[in-house]
This record gives sequence, C-alpha cells and structure tokens, in this order.
Amino acid sequence: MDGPLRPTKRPRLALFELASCAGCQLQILNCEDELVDLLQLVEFVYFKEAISETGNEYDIALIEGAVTREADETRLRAIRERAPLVITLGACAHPVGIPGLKNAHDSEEPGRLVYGDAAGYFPSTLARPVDAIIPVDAHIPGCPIHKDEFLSVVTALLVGRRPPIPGYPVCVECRLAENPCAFDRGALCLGPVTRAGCGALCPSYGSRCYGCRGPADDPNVSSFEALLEKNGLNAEDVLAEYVLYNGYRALGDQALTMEVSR
Amino acid sequence: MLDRMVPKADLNRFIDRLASEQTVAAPVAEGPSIRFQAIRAAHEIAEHYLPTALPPSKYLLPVKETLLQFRLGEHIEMEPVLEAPEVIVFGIRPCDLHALALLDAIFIDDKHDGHYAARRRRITLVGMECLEPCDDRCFCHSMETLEVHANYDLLLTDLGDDVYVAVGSPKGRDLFAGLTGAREALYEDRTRLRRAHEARDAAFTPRLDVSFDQLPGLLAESADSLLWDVLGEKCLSCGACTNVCPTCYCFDVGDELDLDLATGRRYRTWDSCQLDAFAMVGTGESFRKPRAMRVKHRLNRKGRYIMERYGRQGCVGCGRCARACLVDINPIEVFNQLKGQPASRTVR
Amino acid sequence: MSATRTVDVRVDYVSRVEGHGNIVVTARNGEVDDVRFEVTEPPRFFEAMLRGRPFDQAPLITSRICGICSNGHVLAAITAVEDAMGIVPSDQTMLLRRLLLWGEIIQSHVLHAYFLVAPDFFGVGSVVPLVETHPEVVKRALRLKKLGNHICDVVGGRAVHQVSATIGGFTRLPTPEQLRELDRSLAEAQTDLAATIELFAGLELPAFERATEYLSLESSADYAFFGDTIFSSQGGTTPVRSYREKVREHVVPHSSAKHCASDAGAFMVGALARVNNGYSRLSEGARQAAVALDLCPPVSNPFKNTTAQVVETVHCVEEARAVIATLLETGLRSEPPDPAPRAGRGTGAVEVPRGTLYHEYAIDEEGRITDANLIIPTGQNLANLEADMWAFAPYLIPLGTEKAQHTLEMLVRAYDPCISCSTHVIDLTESGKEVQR
Amino acid sequence: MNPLPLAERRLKPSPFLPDLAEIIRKDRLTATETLYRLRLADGSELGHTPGQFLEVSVLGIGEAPFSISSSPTRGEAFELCIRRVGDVTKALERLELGSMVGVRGPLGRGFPLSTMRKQNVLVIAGGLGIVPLRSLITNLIDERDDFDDVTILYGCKNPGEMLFKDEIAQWVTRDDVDFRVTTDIADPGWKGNVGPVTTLFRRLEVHPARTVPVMVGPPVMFKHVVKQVLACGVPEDRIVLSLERRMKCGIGECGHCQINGVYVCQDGPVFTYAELKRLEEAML
Ligand SMILES: Cc1cc2nc3c(=O)[nH]c(=O)nc-3n(C[C@H](O)[C@H](O)[C@H](O)COP(=O)(O)OP(=O)(O)OC[C@H]3O[C@@H](n4cnc5c(N)ncnc54)[C@H](O)[C@@H]3O)c2cc1C
Ligand code: SF4
Ligand code: SF4
Ligand code: SF4
Repeated sequence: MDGPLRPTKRPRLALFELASCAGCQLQILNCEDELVDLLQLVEFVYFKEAISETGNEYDIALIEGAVTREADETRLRAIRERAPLVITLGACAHPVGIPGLKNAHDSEEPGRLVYGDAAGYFPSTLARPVDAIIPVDAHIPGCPIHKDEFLSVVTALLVGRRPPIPGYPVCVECRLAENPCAFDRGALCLGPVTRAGCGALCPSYGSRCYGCRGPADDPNVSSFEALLEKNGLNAEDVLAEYVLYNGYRALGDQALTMEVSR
Repeated sequence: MLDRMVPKADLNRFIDRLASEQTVAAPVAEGPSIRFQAIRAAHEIAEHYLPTALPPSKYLLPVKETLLQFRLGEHIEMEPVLEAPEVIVFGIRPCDLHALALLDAIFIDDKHDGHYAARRRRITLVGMECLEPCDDRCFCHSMETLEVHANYDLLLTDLGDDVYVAVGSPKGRDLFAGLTGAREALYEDRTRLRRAHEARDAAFTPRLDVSFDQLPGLLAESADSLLWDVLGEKCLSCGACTNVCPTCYCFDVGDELDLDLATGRRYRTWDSCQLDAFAMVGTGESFRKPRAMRVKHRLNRKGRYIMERYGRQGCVGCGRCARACLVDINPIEVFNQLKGQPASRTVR
Repeated sequence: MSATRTVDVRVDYVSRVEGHGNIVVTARNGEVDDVRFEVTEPPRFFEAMLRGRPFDQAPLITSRICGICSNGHVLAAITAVEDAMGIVPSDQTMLLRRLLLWGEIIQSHVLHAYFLVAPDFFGVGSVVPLVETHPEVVKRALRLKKLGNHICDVVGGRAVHQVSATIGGFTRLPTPEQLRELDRSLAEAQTDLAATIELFAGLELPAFERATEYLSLESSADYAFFGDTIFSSQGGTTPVRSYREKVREHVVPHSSAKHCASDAGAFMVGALARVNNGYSRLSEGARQAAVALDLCPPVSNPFKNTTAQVVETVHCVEEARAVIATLLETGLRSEPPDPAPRAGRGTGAVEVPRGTLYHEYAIDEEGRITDANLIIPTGQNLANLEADMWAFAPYLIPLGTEKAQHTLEMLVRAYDPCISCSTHVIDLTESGKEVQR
Repeated sequence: MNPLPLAERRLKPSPFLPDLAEIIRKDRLTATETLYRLRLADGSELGHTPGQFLEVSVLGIGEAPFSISSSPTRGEAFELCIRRVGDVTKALERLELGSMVGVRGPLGRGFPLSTMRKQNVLVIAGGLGIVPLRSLITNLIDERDDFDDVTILYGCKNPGEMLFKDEIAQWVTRDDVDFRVTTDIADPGWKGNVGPVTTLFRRLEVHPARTVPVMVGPPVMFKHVVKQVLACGVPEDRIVLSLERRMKCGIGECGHCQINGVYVCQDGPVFTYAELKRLEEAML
C-alpha cells in the first residue's frame, strides 16, 4: 500500500568518490537485506563501483572522500550546480578523516607533488572536507558510515524530514550500552567530545573512541582537554589525538595558513 | 506476611531452577562493569557488587521502547504497543527499590502510563539488602533510602549461611512457595536480622551535612550560588550522569519509517537534560543553553523538584552519577558545599 | 597503399572496479603500439601518515587504505607490528584472525564475482537490471555476501573497519551463542554455494592464456592465508622478511600506483595464484568445486581468477565451520591484549582477497612508527595486467574497437583490481627522488 | 483551574495513542502560516478550553504541540494556525484536504475563563501569540455578556505578518470590543500605529482591580508588557500568560518543557505571573 509520504517520483542518486577507501560505498552494498527495497525507492544513476551506466541528471549527490586535488574542487562545483541535495558519506568527506593525517606532514614539505607526464596527474593539496569547497546539505558521519544511519537518512530525505543525526556525544550511547568507561580502564577516549550515532561501537568492543564521527554539537573542549592533561597528555599529544580523524579542524589556523600560502 | 529463612545453598538451587524456567535478571559482572542481565544459573550473579551500570528501571522504561505502530495508506491503521515480558529481577539494592517506588508513583499513580504499567505488572522485584557501604560515592544512608519497607515482592538479607527473606507481596509469597529448605522465620532469626541491621547502621556514616528533607530548602536558597558556574565550566555535557541515574526518566519521542515508507513506529528513548538540544524549541532557541543552568537543573531535580512534586526522594544516594562523571561532579560535594555557604555566592 | 591506420582503444574510468583506472591501447597498422593501464586515483601518502603515530594505530590507519579488504590490512599490520615487537599470538587468536580474514574473502569474492563480473555475462551494466530479470541470482548473491559480512560482524564487530582485532589479540571475543548461530548460517549456505558453482561453470570465459609466474604465501599446515614464506609457481621460495628481494617496486609514469616485478618480470597474485600454488591443500568441497569449474592447475588464463574466487569462497566457508567447531570445543578464553612498546622492525604478509599483502614497520622505543612500507596486491598485478593486455590486444583489435574495449575491460575486472588500495604508496619525500630517477 | 477534562474521559491503554482528525479546510494566511480546520474522525467534539493545545501527529514524521485557535463555542470542527518551521509543520503543509492527522488532547491548562467573567479582559498578543488568543477572543465575543470591557492589543513585526486579517476587520468594526493593532516596522500601505505593543498602552485606561490581562507572545514581549501592567497596579495573580517550551509527551512525563519544578504542558501552558515570578528559568 502506498503511503501518503511516498514521493511521486523516484529520486535519482549519484555517488561520487574522492580520496577515500570506498568503505562507505561498500556499506551501501552491504545493506544486503534492504538493497532490493532501496532500489524500489531510489534510482542510482551514477555509482562507478557497482554500475557501468552513467547518468548526468540526479537529485541527490552522495560524495565520499576528501578533497586532495585541485581537480576535485572543479568537479565538486560542477556537482553542486547539478544536484539539489549534496550529502557527504563518511569521515573523509567530513570532517576529513584519515586522509587528513597527511596535513600534519605537508607542513614539512609544502611544495606541490607533480609527477608524471600530462596524462592527468595533479598536485596534491591539503586534504579538506567537502564543505570547505561547496555547501553541503547533510553529513552522514562515521568511518565507515553505518548502514542503518544511511538508510534512515535516505528515508528522511524522501519524506522531507531533517536527517536524524544525533548532536550529542558518544558517552550517551556508551553509558546506555553499559560499557565500562575507557577512562576507568586506564585508557583515553574521545567519546565525550565526539558525535554519537555509532552506538559507541569501539568502546563496546573494548577499544575506545577515536573521534571518527567528528565533534559533537556542543563539546566542552576546554574541560575535556583538562581531563586529558590530568590523564598525562600534553598539548601536543592532545592535538595528535584529534588529528587522527579531525586533521582539518584540529589543525585550525595552521591548516588555513598553509592553504593560503599554497 | 510471614517472613522466611532459607539456607543459601537451597536458595541458589532455587534460583537455578527458576532461571531454567523463566527469565531471571540479576547483576552480572562483565569485565569491570556490572549489569542487570538475564542469567541461566545462580553462580553467574556477581558476589559483591556496586550499583549496576544502568539501574533496574531499564526493565520498566527500556532505553528504547516502541509506543505505537502504524501503517499509512488510504486508511491510517495504528495501535499501541504494550510489550511486557515476564521477568524476575533479582538482587535489587534498597536505593534502587526506592527509585522504582518513585517511578511507580509518577508513571502509574500520576500519569496512568499504560506502557509502564503493563511492564510493572509483569515484573517481580527481589531486593537484596546492603549491609555495608558500596564505596565513598554512595550516600543512601543520608538520603534515608538504606532501609526499605515497601515496594518489593521479596527482600533478601544475607546472614552468612542463611538468607532472611522478607515477603512483601502475595506475588512474592507465591514465588517462594516452591522453595524447598525454607522455613518460617522464627524469633531467633529475627534477632539475627536485627543484629545485622545494627551492624549495618554502624557501618554507614552520614555523608551529607544536611538531612535529605532540608535539601529542597537548601537548593532553593542556592539558586544564585556561583558554584553552579564553576560546575558549568567543568561539566562535559556528556549525559552520563542522567543515563545512569535510577530516578531519571526523561525521554524523547520520535518516529521511524520502514523502507516501504508506509509502516513504522513511534518510539521513546532516554534523553538527558544535560544535553544542549533538550530544551530547544522550534525557533532554535534553547531555554537552558548555559551548562551551569543544566547542571543546576539536574541537581535541583534530584534534591528539590521531585521531592516538592511527589513527596519522595528524587535522589536515592546510589552514587552512580558521581562514579560515572569524568570530571568528578559529585552530588555529595555539591550539596555539602552549598550547605557550607548557603544563600551566599559560593565559590570553590 | 592505404594511409597509416591508427586504432585507439580507450576506456576512461573502468566501471565496476574499485577506484579510478583508464585503459589505453594504441595500434598502428595492426601493430600494437602502446598499452597502458592508467591509474589516476589521488595518491594518499599512507606511509608518510603513519610516521609518528603509535604502533597500535597501524591497523586502524592502514585499514582505511581500502574498505573492501580492510581486515586484510588490519591483519597484515598486526602481523608486522607483532613481528617487530616479538609478540607471538595465541592459537585462539590465530583461529579468530583466520575467521576474520575468511569473512572478508567471502564478502569480497562474492561482491566481485556476482556484482562486478557476472553482469558482463548477462549482457547488462550492473546487477540492478538483474533484480527484475534474475531476482534469484541477486538474492543469492546478497545472501552469500551477507554471510561473509556476518563472520566479520561476529569476530570484528563490523564488516568494514572492524574494531576488535588488535596487536596481541582481540579486545572482545565472540560468545559461544554467536559462534553457534554463525555456524548455522554457514551450514545453510551449502545450497547457495552449489548454485554459484553451477552458475560460474556455465559462463563462457574468453580463451586467453599466457604463461605467468604466480606468487602466494606458503604454509606447511594448510591452504595458506598466513605464512612466513613466499612460494613461486616457477620454483623457489623466499622468506617473507626478504620480500623486497622478490617483489620489487618501481614507479611508472602513467600510474599513481607503483608497479612490481620479480626477477622474471611481471607476476600475478590473488585467487588464481593461490589455487595454482595450493590446490592440494584446498578443502574437500573446494577441490570438487575446482573440478566442476574446470580449474585444475596449472591454469594460465587470467579470466579464471574469478572462477578461482568461487573455489576459495567454498574453501573459506568449509574451513570457517571447522574453526568454529574447534573454538566451541576448546572454549574461548579471555586473553586481554596488553602489548608493551618495544623497538624493532618487522614484516607481515597476509593473503587478502586480491593477493599477497605486505606491511613492514620500524618502531622506536616509545612505540612510535618511524618507517613504514606497504605493498598492495593490486600494485603487484598491474604490470602483469599490462603484459596480458600487450599479449591479448593484437587478437582483439581486429574485432573492432567496441569489442576490444569491452573485452579489455573484462580482463581488468578479472584481476579484481582495488585501485584506491594501490595508490597509497607514494610519499612526499621519496617520490620526488623517484620521479627524477 | 480546569483540569484535563477530556483526557480523563478518553482514558486509553496508551497515553500516546492519538485520535484521528480529518483536515477539512486549509487556508494560507501568510508566507509561513497556514490555518487548518479539522474534525475528529469519530465526529465527537474536542471539548477544549481556550489556551489548551493539541499534540498533532503526521505519522512517520513526528508530533508537535499546537494551540487550538478556534473557540469551543463554534461547533465540533476546530482550527490550528501553524507556522512552517520544521519536520511536522512542513509535512502538514504537504497534506491534502481529506488527509488524516493524529491528535492528542486537548492538553494542558487553558485560560481561566471563570476568573475573567464579569471582569474587564485585556488581551495582549505578540506575533504568533494571537493564535491561542483568537480562541479566547472568539469565545469572549460569543459570550460577550458574561464579560465587561474587552480590549485587544495586537503587535506584529510588519503588516505582512498580521494573521486573521478578515476577522480583525470584523473585530475592529464592533463597538463592544476595543481592538488596537501596531507593527514594529511599517510598510507604505500601513496607516496604523507603529512601535512595539507597549506603545498601545498610551491611551489605555486599566482598572487594576477589575481587569484580567491575558498575554501571549515572545519572551521579550512578556518582559515589557508585564512591567507595564504591573505599573498599572494589576495584582500579580491576575496577570495571565501562556508559555512555549519544547514538548514531547504533553502529559508531564518527558521533562523537556520543565521550568524549574513546573511542567509547562501540564501545569500550563497558561500561568499567572504570580506563579511564574519565582521561577528564574521562566525568564520573565
Ligand atoms: C503549547 C505550545 C503551543 C504551540 N502552538 C503553536 C501554534 O499554534 N502554532 C505554531 O505554529 N506553533 C506552535 N507551537 C510551536 C511548535 O510546537 C513548534 O514550532 C514545533 O517545533 C514545530 O514542529 P516541527 O516538527 O515542525 O519543527 P521541528 O522539526 O521540531 O523543528 C523546528 C526547528 O527547531 C530546530 N530543531 C528542533 N529540533 C532540533 C534538533 N533535534 N536539532 C537541531 N535543531 C532542532 C530547528 O531549527 C528546526 O528548524 C506551540 C508550542 C507549544 C509548546
Ligand atoms: S568509554 Fe568513552 S564514550 Fe564511553 S563513557 Fe567513557 S569516555 Fe564516554
Ligand atoms: S542523582 Fe546520582 S546519586 Fe542520586 S540517584 Fe541519581 S545517580 Fe544516584
Ligand atoms: S556526567 Fe558529569 S560531565 Fe557528564 S553531563 Fe553529568 S555532570 Fe556533566
């Protein structure tokens, strides 16, 4: 039975990949139980990893990966012009994820990396999140994205709801999972300042939060840094903690200066 | 109702049998954390345990609970979901029994919340008395929640080889009827129980500098205390304190749609007044934006608002929030500091 | 005399492979002039990024080289770091690591065989049209893929970028209930596996052969996914620690992924290499599958790599059941990993879906990574892929550009290249030197 | 004051189970506000008091509280005036005539009509505050003889945001109500008063002992208007206000609307100034 919320037209989705591991795309293919239903709801017109046909008209652009080349910027602008909705997938696209680790190293060698002939090699720039180049309508966070969250964002968009991404920190979900806190186990954890939605997966598996979903909406950074310092870290270590997934934001002004001087 | 006395070994055998026939939940140690979870045998129950990671209220107000299910279409079909599994919760501490009594007063007596009531009807509460303090974070003695006289089906006291069983309801009496080895509690059993209570009372010392019924007044006077600002700077707004609290029950309500965009559910999930978006309205304005206001709100709820509204302790002194808080915000210290300099603008 | 006739075969951005790659073939008067498989993925500098990070983040960071074989990277990184720090994993840990790896191999092979390769044989551009025309095939593919992911979920917490395997062991163990449930799913997969063998036995692969050196890990105990020795189909073994002597990397101008060569030149790694080298150690069912799929070594048709993946899928399902039985029988013991930092240099090699993966790390006293070298299977195969294209193109050109393009695309797909994996390597400081060379 | 009358009557297994109501009319009032006319599917009357609200559901999207804008004196259909701001309000706009929505309520405590009878009533509306007050005003007009002087002050940002223009035109022409309107910013066609709603007090006589001021508007308005009526000498416990807070359950459980120890959904949304004065979180 068709509900009143079903859109009259099947929205066309296009999936674009920048510097990434393709794990977020794979998570879409990993929706084994839902994929057939999903394909009734939306049409993938561009999804290189899974489909040969390409379409140039789309309603929602999904973007995976960090911006690391000038060519990416042109490409993103072209996508933004076509796509009514632009959604990023995963940590690389926002806040910058593991590709951002290289930003910390670029400072030693700020020059361009140009190699090869004219066959299409590009200078590598600072790794940046997609919304540093174009406006983005929603971010699906995580490294990789969570299947259920992807599906719930897609359904929300289809029926015209705000994507249901939590703004509160990971600790909320971690306590609900009844985990022993990493700090009580003598480890550190970025849970108190990191956006939830993962179900506190890493702490639940005896690990700790590394911050892959980016900062929570309302983090108390100064109190948290004081907590880390109380646990034996110095300012540099604290930065190294953030840089793992949040290399663009954590480097702050430093990163921006490099971008300008480039 | 007549109390019973039972050798521990018989009790354990009885639990083994119960657990093989129906759902029995009890505190179980999972690494360093202790949780109420379903057990298969008595030996799984943690020996000495601090209050569990989440309080037993999770059996009455699950972390996420479906309220309605619906199907959209030409006609909207919807029905309430009143799920209520039968479960015996074993080993509830007195503080938590007090907290459950508060929830009963709110959700059943005051709100007639069918979802809560349905679960409550099908749950059996077996308490376990505390004979010594958990640690330096608990202050049940000061909140007068160490002793419990109602709102349990059975209450156990560990007297060494034997367990004294106070029967609190016909449900508890019937549950216990099948226990072989139990006998009626006699005068000397009651004497042993009294001695245990005396020893207990000596072991617990007051932690608060005020009596619990003075807390509402103290907090009302302390509305302008600078201590709130100090705490606001420290608080991470991580929501740990409210999630672990047995008397916290605030929730959020939301809808979920299946991929057919026609069937779905309305659910409620635990929420926290410590989070930024909790008091945000349609215009995006948050009525409790400063962290200091949020911390103050929580501690006022615990020490004052609930007491004023329902006449019961809004904090039962279990100490969970203090254990959970990474920046050591501890109600004992907060209340004592406010007491130290009431009405004045307290600074640490 | 007619004028010079030039044929350009060019496929920009080969689809249904992981990452960006272009095929370029130029022929003049019927003579193949140039063959290139261009890799244009953005380089990602993983080796540089690892420098200075704590040793226990090596699996976490390198896992993000590739989402499809993330567990492979995790396990190679763990093996290398443990080698550097002198940690010997327990038997239980090794069993769980096998499960984790096999889950990924099943998932990756099924994805490749059904989603990326099969559409070519149904004459469609993706699985999407098959949802309508062959729903039972799509549903079976999804069930099998889910099975692989299910193993990873149970052992590693999730399928992509697992969270429980670490240096020294596992931070959380699966419960016996989870293992029993998993075993039931594995047992139920028999019908789907049989149908898969039947489907792929029926596909007509291009008849192309070229004598090739096949490299894979060797172990005396089993069909090797972990091992200390590299085995060559052309004879001889090399200790993994000396992998640089056997597998030599070099930069080619048209690829942001480095190429590799052994003494004999280009070589191939992956499912076909492993089946060729380890046929006799395959599980019973897998050997029967190989027979049904006409895959009795030596096989030198690269298109049969997909067939070899089907055989390995059967092997992994059967072996996973055996491992689960062992784990349930012995019972899982809690062995919380607690590795203390120690300086050293170590190498780890693991057979991942696409072939042998090498990780090498140097670690200082504080446990920081000071140097890293990673060699990815796809990078090892690129030179061999081009060699195949050189050999095959003269036969294809006369069939017309379109046919040639399509067949070459199928050849690329048969290698199951994971291009974003392969472009991790060029780090800023070294590459400058190498380009000049 | 009035307890939840019908909520008790319709005692359900789940307090969260809505009744169905049909959208029978939709009128665009401004760029962002729409007036919805609804009728309960079972044909029964809503039975509300002015000032009460409903929790309205678009199933699959969510639920949000809205004031009932029509008067109980006007039959079984009822009206909601809704500003498009988020999920539920956007979804409502997309629903067609004849669609069903869920409603729970009437909820909360409405305006104290009994206190107002035989008194002067001074209604002060700011912006969207006119929505619940329209229910009261219509009720006052329909039972006009029960009340003494009725004065209405309405302030909005600009003339374009003014709601219920047709009804206002009628109120203005009546000689048994004194209706005055002002806008913060004028536009070329505007001939009326310009300035905040407090400027309308200038030519107003307030009998402090006989007047019940009732105000609904944004928090800033309350601050100024309360000061003004206090200055006129009106006792604190006769000043009536209605507040907005985030609400999820509407029955005093979920905690979102709490102001100090008070639940706006249950104890309010209508309060006297005397009740709110002690609550610093009420921000008055
Ligand atoms: C007693 C009472 C009576 C009311 N009467 C009326 C009335 O008559 N007419 C009327 O129009 N309104 C009325 N309201 C206000 C109305 O209930 C709110 O505007 C309501 O939020 C609208 O629901 P929505 O789902 O459309 O908006 P929501 O989707 O809830 O969002 C509205 C805005 O709030 C913000 N927001 C909300 N939740 C979040 C979140 N989790 N994260 C980030 N941002 C968030 C966003 O900025 C968003 O644009 C009343 C409110 C109360 C309490
Ligand atoms: S382990 Fe991390 S996420 Fe969990 S409660 Fe502790 S700090 Fe928060
Ligand atoms: S406020 Fe803290 S001490 Fe009191 S009941 Fe809640 S968690 Fe326990
Ligand atoms: S646990 Fe502590 S830090 Fe976290 S919200 Fe509560 S008071 Fe704040």
